[in-house]
Amino acid sequence: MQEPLVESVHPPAPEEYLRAYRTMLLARISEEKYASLYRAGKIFGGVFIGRGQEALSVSIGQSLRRGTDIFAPLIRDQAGRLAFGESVLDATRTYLGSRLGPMRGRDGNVHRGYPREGHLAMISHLGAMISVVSGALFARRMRGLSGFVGAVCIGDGGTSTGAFHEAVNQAAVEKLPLVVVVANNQYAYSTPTSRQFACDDLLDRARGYGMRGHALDATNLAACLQTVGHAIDLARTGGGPQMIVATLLRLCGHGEHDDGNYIDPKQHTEVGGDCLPLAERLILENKWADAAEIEAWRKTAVREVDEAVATAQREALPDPDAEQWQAITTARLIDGFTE
Amino acid sequence: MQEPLVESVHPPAPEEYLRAYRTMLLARISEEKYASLYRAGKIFGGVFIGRGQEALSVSIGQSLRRGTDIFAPLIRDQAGRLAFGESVLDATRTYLGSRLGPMRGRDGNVHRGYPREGHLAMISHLGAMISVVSGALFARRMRGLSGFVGAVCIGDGGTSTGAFHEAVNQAAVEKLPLVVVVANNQYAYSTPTSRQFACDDLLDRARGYGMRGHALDATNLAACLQTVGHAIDLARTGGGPQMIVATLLRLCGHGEHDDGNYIDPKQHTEVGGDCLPLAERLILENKWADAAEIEAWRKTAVREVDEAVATAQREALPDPDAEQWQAITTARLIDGFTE
Amino acid sequence: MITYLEAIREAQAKALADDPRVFIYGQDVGAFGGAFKATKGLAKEFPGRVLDAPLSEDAIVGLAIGAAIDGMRPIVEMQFADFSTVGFNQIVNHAATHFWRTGVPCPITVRLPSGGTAGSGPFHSQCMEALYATYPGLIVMTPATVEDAYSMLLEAVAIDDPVIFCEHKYLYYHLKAEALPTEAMPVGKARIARAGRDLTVVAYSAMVHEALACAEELAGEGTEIEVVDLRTVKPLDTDTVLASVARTGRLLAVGEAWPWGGVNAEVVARVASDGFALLDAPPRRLNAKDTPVPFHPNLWGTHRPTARSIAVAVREVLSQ
Amino acid sequence: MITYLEAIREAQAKALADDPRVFIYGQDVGAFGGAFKATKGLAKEFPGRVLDAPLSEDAIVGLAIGAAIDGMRPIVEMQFADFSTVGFNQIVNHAATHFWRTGVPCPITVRLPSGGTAGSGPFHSQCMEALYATYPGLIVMTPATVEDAYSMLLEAVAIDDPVIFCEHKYLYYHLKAEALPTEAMPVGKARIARAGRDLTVVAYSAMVHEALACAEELAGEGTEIEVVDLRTVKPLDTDTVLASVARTGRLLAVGEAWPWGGVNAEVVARVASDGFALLDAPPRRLNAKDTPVPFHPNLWGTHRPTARSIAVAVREVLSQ
Ligand SMILES: Cc1ncc(C[n+]2csc(CCOP(=O)(O)OP(=O)(O)O)c2C)c(N)n1
Ligand SMILES: Cc1ncc(C[n+]2csc(CCOP(=O)(O)OP(=O)(O)O)c2C)c(N)n1
Ligand SMILES: [Mg+2]
Ligand SMILES: [Mg+2]
Repeated sequence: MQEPLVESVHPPAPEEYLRAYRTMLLARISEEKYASLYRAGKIFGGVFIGRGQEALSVSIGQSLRRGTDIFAPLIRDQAGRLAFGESVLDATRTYLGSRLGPMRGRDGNVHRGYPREGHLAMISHLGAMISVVSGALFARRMRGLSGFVGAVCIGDGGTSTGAFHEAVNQAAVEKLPLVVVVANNQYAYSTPTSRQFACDDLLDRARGYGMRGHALDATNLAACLQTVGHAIDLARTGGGPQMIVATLLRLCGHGEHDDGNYIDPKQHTEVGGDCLPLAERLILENKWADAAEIEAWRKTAVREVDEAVATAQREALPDPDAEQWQAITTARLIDGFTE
Repeated sequence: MQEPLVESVHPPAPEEYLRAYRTMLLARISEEKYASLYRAGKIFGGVFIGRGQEALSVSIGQSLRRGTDIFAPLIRDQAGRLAFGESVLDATRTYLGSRLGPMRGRDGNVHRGYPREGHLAMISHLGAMISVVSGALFARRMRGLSGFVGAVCIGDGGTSTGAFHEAVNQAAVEKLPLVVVVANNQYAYSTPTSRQFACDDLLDRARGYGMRGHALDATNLAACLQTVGHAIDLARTGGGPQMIVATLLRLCGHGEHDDGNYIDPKQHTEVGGDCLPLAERLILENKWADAAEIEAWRKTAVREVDEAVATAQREALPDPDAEQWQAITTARLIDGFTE
Repeated sequence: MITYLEAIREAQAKALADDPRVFIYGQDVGAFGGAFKATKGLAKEFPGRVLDAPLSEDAIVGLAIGAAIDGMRPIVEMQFADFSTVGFNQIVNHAATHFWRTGVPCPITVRLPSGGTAGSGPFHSQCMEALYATYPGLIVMTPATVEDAYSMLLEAVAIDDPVIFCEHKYLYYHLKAEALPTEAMPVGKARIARAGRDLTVVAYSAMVHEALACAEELAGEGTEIEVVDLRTVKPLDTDTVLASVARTGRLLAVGEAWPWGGVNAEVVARVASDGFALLDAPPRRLNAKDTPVPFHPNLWGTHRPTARSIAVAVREVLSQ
Repeated sequence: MITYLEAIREAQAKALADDPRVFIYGQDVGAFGGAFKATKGLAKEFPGRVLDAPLSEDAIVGLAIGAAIDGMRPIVEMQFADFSTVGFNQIVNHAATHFWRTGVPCPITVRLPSGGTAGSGPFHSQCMEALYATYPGLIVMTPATVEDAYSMLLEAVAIDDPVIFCEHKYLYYHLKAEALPTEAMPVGKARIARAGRDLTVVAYSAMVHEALACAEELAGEGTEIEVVDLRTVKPLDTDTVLASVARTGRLLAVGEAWPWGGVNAEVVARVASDGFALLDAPPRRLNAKDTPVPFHPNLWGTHRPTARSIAVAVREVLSQ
């Protein structure tokens, strides 16, 4: 086990950065759309968005390899999901309840997933996904595969769950190629970190598990790409499980039903940078693109989202009569009880 | 939060040391008795003993104040229980199923407790007692009391439970006067620490919770009395929760049904000192007592245990016909279902 | 007018005001007032007695248990009933067994925002009353009215045993009463929510209202069903149920929970055992379907029983 | 001669030998061979496939779920069924819902050493089958014979759904058979453990043997009871139960679990609903008492049903 890593940030390759930026843009725009559809009463269930968390999230999805790796996103990971290969259409279908969406109306919104593609479908109970990612990694190792890695997202609140502790400790014991990404966005719903934990730095926990820890300013896309990429590389090449503790502020309510008026304004000056305009500034400064190009990307993203919404809205909704009301797959063992 | 404490051990006051030693002796002798009764088929349920763990355990019980403090012992805390004021007779009654024992035959052996006296009755699920002790402390603080403290025992295995993590973190957030005593006796049943955690030192966890940590060689009674006493004092005087990580070896099987043949012999040389003869040696070296006195104490302890066994064996056993088969106290709300 | 949710808030305010041993502990229950606002304003009104907890259900319940053993009357709010699985062990193995094992009571109240609403999906919709009722040592309340939500919560806090208080999220805003009750039916007794001669529907929580809506509809066709509101599922008031079946000769047990086991099986089994001769037709059950609770309202509306599906089941029992 | 426990070991050995996707994970299951020796020698025979886990039930089940989703066939051993409360959330909310939500099966087998033995007390004696059977998405097996312990465990590992395998600790050493079976009854079908004309006792797991002992005793008095062994409690083979009740006209459901709800309530409710006309007397249930499982054998012997208390209940039903 080594000391927490504090890396000096040197900008990543422009293509990588621009790809990440465009995904962030798509995430932001799509989530703003879902939020407005929610306000219009067009979405059932809650809408939880990742505003301000896109740089961190995209870095995870983009550093992973679909087909090889496992990704367990949470509620604020629209950007990571898209970067890992989800289509905006499938995401949108889930929000709009299309029968063609991956969850077929059975589960909704942020609970979507594609387990066969390594994109797990979160359950709500926080902390529960970590050991499940470990299980998939364990399976792959047992089958003799190598070069794979898993990444799992958790919030500052989620670190207080017993499930988090059991799973992180287990991953360390098993030396699995797991990257645990803690997004410390200062709040768990309305609860500030002062009521969530009492340590000076969540990163101190890494040592207590025998894992390498990485600190990260999640408002900075370059830092995110570099640190997340590095941690994933370490895990992939036999470095064992890694823990990233990323600092940022949730730039929205807990969900779209919540105005977040309890957020301490001081937080905005201290950790509240918005990663999206910050990333844009770096692009312009480095002249990797000009304002016109960025505006064109934004328009493309808006169009893609609008098309996805239009398509999903035309699709059939779940039909209770066509639904297979059976929770197991072994047909002969379905309980004969019928009411 | 401060650095883990590594104190230089200076011997405690002789009276304190001798009192602790005599309790250790009583614990050792009574548990040897239970073990032999178990082998003779006279005890139902498992017998789990604290051989080698008496110095640590007694230091907890002796540093606490019955009537003021809370104590949640575990399966290897015969010494701590006795030091906290339990009678050998009540302990023995529980093992022998006497109806006059504190659990009245409803629960057995190590599960005994006297919650009204601050001596909690453990449930088997490891980790579960920690937050419960916190609750009692919380209650006392809310009622405006002060100067109280709670101590809770947990093993190396128990640190892997989600309950441990949630509760330790919670105690830190609430700044409760709680002392968490981790007895790292190298095994959880047959499982060595290498399959239990991957950190260099469990003490590293203290910092991750924002607690003060104390390392301790639990084969050394003087060190135990000093460090445990100090941690309890700190908690009592507003220092917040404390974590002690004590190193020792389980000098017996997991229970008396188990010969512990999986224990790595190397452990015996490395951490396997037996606290009881070690304590005796210090007494003799310091001339706090001579061999004859110690032998007299031993005889007294043997007599006390034999008397307790004889008494408990004469007492009535639980009687199903006299038993109140009701799990709630509000009589009018007992479920009318009768079969 | 006061809603079911407001009644829960008011009961907690009264409990806090009347008894210094009461405190509330749970995620976001403090200044924020809780995910559903069931503790709105209470942190301010009762400083230091309404506390935000970390995201740690096991430790939340554990702390409440320790405080209760030490003489307090904690109320725990689970953010959703579904998350109580994570605090399950402390509830069923610690709180529930404590009095029997040690003779020392453990008076905690665990509030579970329960049951389905449109779009809530598999993890924010569950009905967990039967899970807890199975365990010796727990009282399980399932209030269906504003009055019961208020008076039963007060009683839950007052009694010396651990209580699982299943409050239904669908009723939070939908259900309104003129005023808070000043008197209350005793806890442990079921209530005839509507009298009728043709068939007894036994229900609890939100399903009482589906049954009442069904009764209204069927009354138009000349069928008079009697609706029994169980109020508590443990203890379960077999006498009132049997007395009703004695009048009607027919039984339909309706519950929002899954079909295997649960309250409905218990009700039917009791009536079959103790009221066999009273039955003029086979007793029947109507439950949710045997799948997780679906997210989409199109599916959800079919998954759980409704006035309409109750009516179908009633007609079937009447035809036998 | 082979014991029930050895059959469980042999089934796991066969599963490991036949299918490279199988592995075993749990506390002390490796070199030590498990608290009950159900995995004795397997770590050595199948290197790297029988692994000791940390004291972390939630993560143990979670890891198994992830591996199962990824194509493996994990077997999880809980050290005692009672500790599965700590892994409860992963079982009921993750494993049980996964196929329905995503279409991807989650074939884990969770072995629960269940039920009471003398001196085991409140936390090492529990019967948790009903808890799991309530949840959609789980299969719950409760083998009562050496043959079933073997063949049903093989089937549990083979099928694509999550299985809760309730093996009874009381049967571990007590129950012996000549040899392992080469053929097996299909899983999901109940078995007539003893034929009789006067009354049907429905039982499962250890209670099958109490019922058989009772049948033996009553046969001496000229009463012939039929004993149905459910084998799985979810699915529950209503047809076989109904066919038996059709022959005898009388039903007594016997279970070691607590009285509120559970398998017995489900059995009685099904028979009352679907076989009402077959019953010549009210159906009855016999369960453990409604308290935690007592530690002392004097109390335990009265807490759970026995051949003797079953006989009392049988006579009561026959007298009606
Ligand atoms: C075990 C559990 N308890 C409670 C909840 C309800 N809940 C949903 S999100 C949330 C706050 C999560 O905070 P955090 O982990 O910091 O993530 P963030 O929302 O900030 O991204 C809570 C309490 C839950 N999902 N799971
Ligand atoms: C939650 C839970 N899982 C499993 C067990 C079974 N069990 C009882 S003692 C034990 C080992 C405990 O090891 P440790 O915590 O190191 O304490 P020690 O026995 O060494 O004192 C286990 C696994 C339990 N009691 N609780
Ligand atoms: Mg957060
Ligand atoms: Mg240990």
